[in-house]
Amino acid sequence: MELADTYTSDEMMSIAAARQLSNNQICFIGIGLPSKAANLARRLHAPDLIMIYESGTLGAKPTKLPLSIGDGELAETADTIVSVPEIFNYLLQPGKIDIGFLGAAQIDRYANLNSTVIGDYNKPSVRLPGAGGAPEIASSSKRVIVMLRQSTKSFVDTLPFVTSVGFGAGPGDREKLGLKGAGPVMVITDLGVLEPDSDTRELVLTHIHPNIAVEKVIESTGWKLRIANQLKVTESPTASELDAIRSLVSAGK
Amino acid sequence: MELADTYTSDEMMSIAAARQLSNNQICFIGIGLPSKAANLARRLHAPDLIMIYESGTLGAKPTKLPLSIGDGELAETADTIVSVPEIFNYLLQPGKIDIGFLGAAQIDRYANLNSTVIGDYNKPSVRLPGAGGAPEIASSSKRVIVMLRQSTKSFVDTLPFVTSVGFGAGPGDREKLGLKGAGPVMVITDLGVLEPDSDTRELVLTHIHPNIAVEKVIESTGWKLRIANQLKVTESPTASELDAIRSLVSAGK
Amino acid sequence: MAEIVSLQEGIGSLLKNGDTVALEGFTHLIPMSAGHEIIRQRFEELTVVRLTPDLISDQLIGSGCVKKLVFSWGGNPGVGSLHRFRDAVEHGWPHPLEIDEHSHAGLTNRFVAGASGLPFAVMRGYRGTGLDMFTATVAPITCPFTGEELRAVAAINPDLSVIHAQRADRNGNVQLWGITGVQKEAVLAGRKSLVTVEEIVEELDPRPGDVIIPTWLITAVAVSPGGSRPSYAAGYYQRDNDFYIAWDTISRDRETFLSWMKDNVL
Amino acid sequence: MAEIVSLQEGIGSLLKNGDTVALEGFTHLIPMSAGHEIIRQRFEELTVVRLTPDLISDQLIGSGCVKKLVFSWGGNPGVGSLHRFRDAVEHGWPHPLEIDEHSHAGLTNRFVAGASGLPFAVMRGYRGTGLDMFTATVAPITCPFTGEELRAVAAINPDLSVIHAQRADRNGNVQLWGITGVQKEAVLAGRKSLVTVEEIVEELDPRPGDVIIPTWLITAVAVSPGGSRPSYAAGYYQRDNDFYIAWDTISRDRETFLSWMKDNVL
Repeated sequence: MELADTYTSDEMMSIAAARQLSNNQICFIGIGLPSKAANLARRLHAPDLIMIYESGTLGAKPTKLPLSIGDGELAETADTIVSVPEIFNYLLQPGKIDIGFLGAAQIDRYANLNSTVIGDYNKPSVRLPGAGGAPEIASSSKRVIVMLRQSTKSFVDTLPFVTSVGFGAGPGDREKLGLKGAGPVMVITDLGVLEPDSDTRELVLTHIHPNIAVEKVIESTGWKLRIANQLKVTESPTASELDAIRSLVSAGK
Repeated sequence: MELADTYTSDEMMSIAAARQLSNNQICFIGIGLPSKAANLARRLHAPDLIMIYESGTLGAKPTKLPLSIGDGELAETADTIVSVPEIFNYLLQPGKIDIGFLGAAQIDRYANLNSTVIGDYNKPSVRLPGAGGAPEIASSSKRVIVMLRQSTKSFVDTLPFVTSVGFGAGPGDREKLGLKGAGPVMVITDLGVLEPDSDTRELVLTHIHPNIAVEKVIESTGWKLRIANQLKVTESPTASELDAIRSLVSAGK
Repeated sequence: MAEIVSLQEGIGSLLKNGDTVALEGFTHLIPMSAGHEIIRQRFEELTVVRLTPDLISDQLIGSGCVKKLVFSWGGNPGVGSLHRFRDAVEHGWPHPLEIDEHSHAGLTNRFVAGASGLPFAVMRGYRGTGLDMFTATVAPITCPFTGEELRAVAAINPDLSVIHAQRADRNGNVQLWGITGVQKEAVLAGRKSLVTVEEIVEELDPRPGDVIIPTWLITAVAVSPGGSRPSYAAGYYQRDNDFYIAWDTISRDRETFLSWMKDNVL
Repeated sequence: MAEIVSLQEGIGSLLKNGDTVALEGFTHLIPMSAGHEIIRQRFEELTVVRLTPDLISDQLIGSGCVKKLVFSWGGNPGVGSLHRFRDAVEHGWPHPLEIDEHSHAGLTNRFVAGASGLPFAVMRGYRGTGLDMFTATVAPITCPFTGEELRAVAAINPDLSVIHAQRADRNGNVQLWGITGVQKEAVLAGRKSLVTVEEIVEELDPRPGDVIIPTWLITAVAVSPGGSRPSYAAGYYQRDNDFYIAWDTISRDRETFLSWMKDNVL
């Protein structure tokens, strides 16, 4: 068990996320952290996870981590490839996607996401890449899982820009905005797992990863973080989980 | 020239229509008379006529007359096949079609067409097949050519139902209705050819087929037919035209 | 994931009286055997949606299964009238038939809207035609950018969409090729879907021009060899044009029709 | 019918200063060589439309060709920032860059509307996001049947649409396969279109999953082998992921960028 005793917080995050996915789920995968976690799940317990990338590849089965959402191997291993209009209009918009799996630069307590700018929109201090598929993945997937590393820079009290709506300003907002999916059901970070409170929709820390202090999570959050009454500790990575993630990463080199 | 001396009025109609088509025109073909004329043109002077059928076959090159707009041979000989949404939304609607080639059960003096009902819509004496692709072929093709046999039953003063708009109630109506194409530029019958007057948009007899009396055309029209000042006589079918149409028809058996 | 079922089970479990059922297939791959199964199971009060109601719709109507027809061209292609359809509209036999009538472009866009999870689609069309006045599923809409008036058509989301395809694999992934019409949109728009196929194969080797519908978009798949006859299935059998011509005679008379149905379908 | 031209002629004759030009290709088949030709011919004041402005857009922006960028995701895929894009937005270098920013779904539907000859398309999206507030090409629209509020996105019809494809035949019919993105829609939406291809072949033998764009929908075709590098062309060459990573360093500094452009493009 030495392997399992030494792992990075990024590895823990990917493994915790991978565990949320299961066979035959239809999963719309953002590039970066989500793609890594989904491909990890496919190597572990969910070989029949159905991965959808916004490039139009349906059921891609890459053997290594793709650098972009349109890598050749995604196309070559897909069950079929559809056009980009079809991905968004025929698959995402009507709610055929079980899980939208997103990263972001910033998140607020209602799981709204920013991947557009830091600072003023018209004169940003940092211009980020922007929306891509995220706003509609967030609004139309049946459920959304978000992954991002936790810090006061990323977990902020007020977003400078809402790229993708989580729960808006709280209960009832998704319905008011006509957003069809249930929204973010889970935010997985390098420190723990947050889930929306069923009444207030505010994110609550429900799981903490092994060897992480609650204070560390609180300090890494830009708002007064609520902690679940029954805070659980994430199960440590198993040797086979760590094996799988390390061979996945090295195959991607 | 004996061949050319004996031909039917239907043969004359098909040949007159075929003469209107030329190579590299993109032609949206209705089934029946238009399909026959277009395939005749391909056998004669327009082998590179680009035939589009509403089934989605682009550039079909059938060797025999198709019975339906979706016959296997149309699919097998097409340059490519697209979906029905694509045919209507991406090719017809934006005006990529040069010539819309239509039949109908009835026509009025402004070249509006009926293929829906005879009698009252809710209690018709004859229920016809209906619109199919015709309304949008008539509205969105750059130009429209209509073919139908001339009689007081088909050339009527008032249509019981407007399935496809020609010139509506006269000048300016197409523009008012937002119809993008120029509308019907020619109506080819078994007796002659009618064209819209450039001012009034009313159909005027401009060509009469050989050996047809003007009185016969007038009697076969359900309104007071206007005759062009310079009425021309259609050129008689040539031997090769008749050869071509007869071999086309027999190949279709 | 699609379940592999018998045609009888598929129709029996997925359809109920009063449902809206789309039967799609544009000249090619018409789901005839599924239509026959609907008739054999004596479903009633159905709203049938089909761009080109042809022989199968004529049989469904003449057999009394259909309350309402949503369509855009109701004829026997290249032959003439659909006599059972005409008899229902003109004389109310076997009972009156409601219709909701569109152009191909309009009904196609109703399926596109349904497949897209939208309540409507926008198009150029209908303006100035009689169609515009006799259906409640078309309405004016104004472009918020240009002020141009266009037409909205209401989405259609059938309770059950039925298509026929060449093949499926054991997991229920479906492959069709040739003229594929609005079949993909019909399946996607359906609340449930049934695909009949010529055969189930080990692997769907890719074909030029093929459309793959993944199993996770389909409710059930049923094997039904020859399920499109007298329509055709490219790569399997040709269109039986002679039967289309013969249907004109069979269907013209009520008694001849009923006796043919009894001998050939029931 | 498409004319077969050189890349230089194609860009030179079809584009002019101030035009709106779409350069499409979703990760795969990005029209890099056409972008380089635009830079070499020193076009100015262009509005560049592209879902995923990546290296080619970075180069166009850094070279001063671009007045306005219409886009939905401006990054170096899997690597990080587009530094020339950021420098233009954050510091106005080499001059200020206007932006019209969308989601992929939104910009895709703007192409779909353009391709469909409609002034707008309807979608679920934008509501509740900041994007909704910072673009003039999105507007509320109400369903005339259900009363639901949705979003309309304005059609985009570029003066010139440029894509790269694997092959064309001598008549200018184009064939592409693999990930085909919104390329068909971009070509159809364009008032003019230029397709660069890896090669011209005698006959376009059908390929599974291929998209054929008939010559009569294209203005010009130019042969440009390797025209997508460092992006890829399925069946011809692979994506040069190392170069995408290297671009991060090359583009980070203005001088390094300019010197690389001088050595490699101009």
